[in-house]
Amino acid sequence: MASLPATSTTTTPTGPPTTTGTSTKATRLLGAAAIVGIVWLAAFGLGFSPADVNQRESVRILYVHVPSAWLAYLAFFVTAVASGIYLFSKKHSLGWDRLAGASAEVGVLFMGITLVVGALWGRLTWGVFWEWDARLTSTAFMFVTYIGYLTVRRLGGSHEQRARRSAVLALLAVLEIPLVHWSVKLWRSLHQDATVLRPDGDVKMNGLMLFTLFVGVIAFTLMYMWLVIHRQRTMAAEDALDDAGLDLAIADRKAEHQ
Amino acid sequence: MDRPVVELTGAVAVLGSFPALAGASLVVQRGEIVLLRGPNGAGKTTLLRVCAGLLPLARGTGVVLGCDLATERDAVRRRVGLLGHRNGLYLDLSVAENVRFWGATVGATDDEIDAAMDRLGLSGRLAPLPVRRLSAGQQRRTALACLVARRAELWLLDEPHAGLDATGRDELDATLRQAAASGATVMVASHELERAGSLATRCVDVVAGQVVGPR
Amino acid sequence: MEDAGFIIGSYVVTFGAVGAYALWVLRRARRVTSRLPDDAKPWT
Amino acid sequence: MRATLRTAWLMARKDLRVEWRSRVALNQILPFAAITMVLFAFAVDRLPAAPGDVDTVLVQLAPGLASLGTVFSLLLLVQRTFAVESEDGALDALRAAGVDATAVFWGKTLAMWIQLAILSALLLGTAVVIYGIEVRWSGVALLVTTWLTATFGLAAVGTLYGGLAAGARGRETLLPLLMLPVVAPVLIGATRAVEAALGTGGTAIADGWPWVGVVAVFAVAFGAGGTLAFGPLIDE
Repeated sequence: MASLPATSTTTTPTGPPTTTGTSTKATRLLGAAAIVGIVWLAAFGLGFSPADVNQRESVRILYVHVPSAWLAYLAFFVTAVASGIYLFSKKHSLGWDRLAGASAEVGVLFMGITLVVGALWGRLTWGVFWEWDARLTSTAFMFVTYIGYLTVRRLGGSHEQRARRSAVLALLAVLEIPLVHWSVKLWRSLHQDATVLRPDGDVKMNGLMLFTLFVGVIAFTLMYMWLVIHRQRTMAAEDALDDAGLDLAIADRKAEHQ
Repeated sequence: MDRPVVELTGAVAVLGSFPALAGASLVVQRGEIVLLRGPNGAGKTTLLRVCAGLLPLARGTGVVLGCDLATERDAVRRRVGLLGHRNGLYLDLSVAENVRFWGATVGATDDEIDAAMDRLGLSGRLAPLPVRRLSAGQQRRTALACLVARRAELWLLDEPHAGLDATGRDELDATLRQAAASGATVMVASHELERAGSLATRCVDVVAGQVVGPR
Repeated sequence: MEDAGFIIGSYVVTFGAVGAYALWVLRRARRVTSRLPDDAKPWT
Repeated sequence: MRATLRTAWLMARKDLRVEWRSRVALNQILPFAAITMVLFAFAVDRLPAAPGDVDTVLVQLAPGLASLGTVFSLLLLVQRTFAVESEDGALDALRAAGVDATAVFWGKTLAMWIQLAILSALLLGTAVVIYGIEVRWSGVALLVTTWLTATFGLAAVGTLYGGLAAGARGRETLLPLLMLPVVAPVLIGATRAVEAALGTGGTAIADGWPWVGVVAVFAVAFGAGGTLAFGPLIDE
């Protein structure tokens, strides 16, 4: 994201496209803000904030790990809400479907990062890359569920079919995830091996550490919004290309018939 | 004359991003046997699937059996029988079991089901045989018997003569004439121009996703 | 800083992945919108 | 409502009759499930720690292995029942005839439930025999409740996702990807409940009932989820 494409914004009627890419003044501003947020987070997370009393330096990973997890949950929540709106609104506008798809894609990205970084953090604090902790297991489950969702989105068929199928699947995910989380939590409470190796994962954060975490959430939210806006516009452009292709094809077929 | 069974105006239907139907208009009255002629890929099959309420219209309007294709597609589906190259049968079940199953979906009585089997000449030794072991013609007749048992009012047949021998085709024509005579309406998409020509009350050409010739 | 490898590594993984995805989206956006007339782009 | 139930019962009877005629579940899926139980034994069994020690690895794992065997059988049953539907385009014909999707869902789920229940009963029976487990009478009520609830939940999920995958390209791999994560609550719940019923590893019967609750919630959730979602999922 270092250099955003400079594009002239003069628009001509349906002449040859003068603007390429999906950037506008607003997204460039948002992108810049996101970059500032990242630099700010890195500076505070790696530099200024103090080490934790018992976790020492590895708490710095949490400033990235926790926000990416929260934003992933937010992304999937947006997907579920957008899917619900698409299904139950009278207009069934495809914009909501594209928002659901874009948000799910960014959610899977963030969830993947959360799992990888979580493993790194687990290695430092728990000494193991993977721990059958209820939260971690549910996170992995959500990751797989939404990869399935993205697969279903690519199944083809008309835009409406894609939209309806994905929306129903997203709402089913809302049904599944609490169920799985609940049963995994019950399952884990059975085998709570309270070894000394496993201090409580949640560090008590205050002062500068809490502030850094807050910066992390802001940075990730800005990134999320920037990514979803661009991804959604790209999907809109792809759909428009299909539709434009449709008009061209109709014209061709009519011509072919004359 | 009561309302036409099928009224399509400027219908556009899309397969993926390809306009299989690009502005087709057509009117079909009750009791007609309409032949849809046209090269492969002209949109005959799509036209049938649109009339059957299966494929939504991307543009244009359509009314089938008094139901609007935009909002009442389920109502259309219940009263229309669409038969493509696949018969929609359960090959492990017998002829009688298939017809009884399809009749039961609309609550048909046993007499109706027996009548449907008789009409298609399936009441004899064929009835208990699993459909898997029947010839193409006998399977086609079983599928038609299921349409009759299901009280379909509009028959949409896609290449029904394909794969049938001479006797099979004659039986099929007889069945279609009988169906039309008893108040059903038939639309046939076919390549067999000379055979279907004699069967149809009207021929319509489908070219490049549009209907040409007498509306 | 102790365990620097893991800690800096997690930042690199995070922002590297986000950056890579962002570039992919921007490149794809440019490729798709280049063939699209302006009126089909509500954001312009 | 009554028409839907009638059509659902019609679909269930048809599915069971197709199975009765073709015997695929009986002749192919059941032997496969039995073989997997044997393979599990090869994979996990070690000689008992002390001679005469009854509580071998297999006895401890039996409930889990039976649940796994049931889930894999479910995969095969789902692929079989939707293969029957798409072989000659019957499912498309049903939808083209405006048959209510909810009726199709409940009919197929009921038939799937019956077949899966029989299959998993035989599986658990196999496990009891070849893994050498004594079933205590006090645990039978819990065992039967778990068995019926879990197989119903699995049947509902299998039918729902089977319908989604039926039309899709690459459906052989899509079905496991979509369905296996979802059955986790049943896999966990049913296994713990059966362990409690059999007294595996000393668990008391009372500990099993909360797990049956988990499985029951799952079954109800996917009964409702399927009723609403099946239609849109299999539609054109």
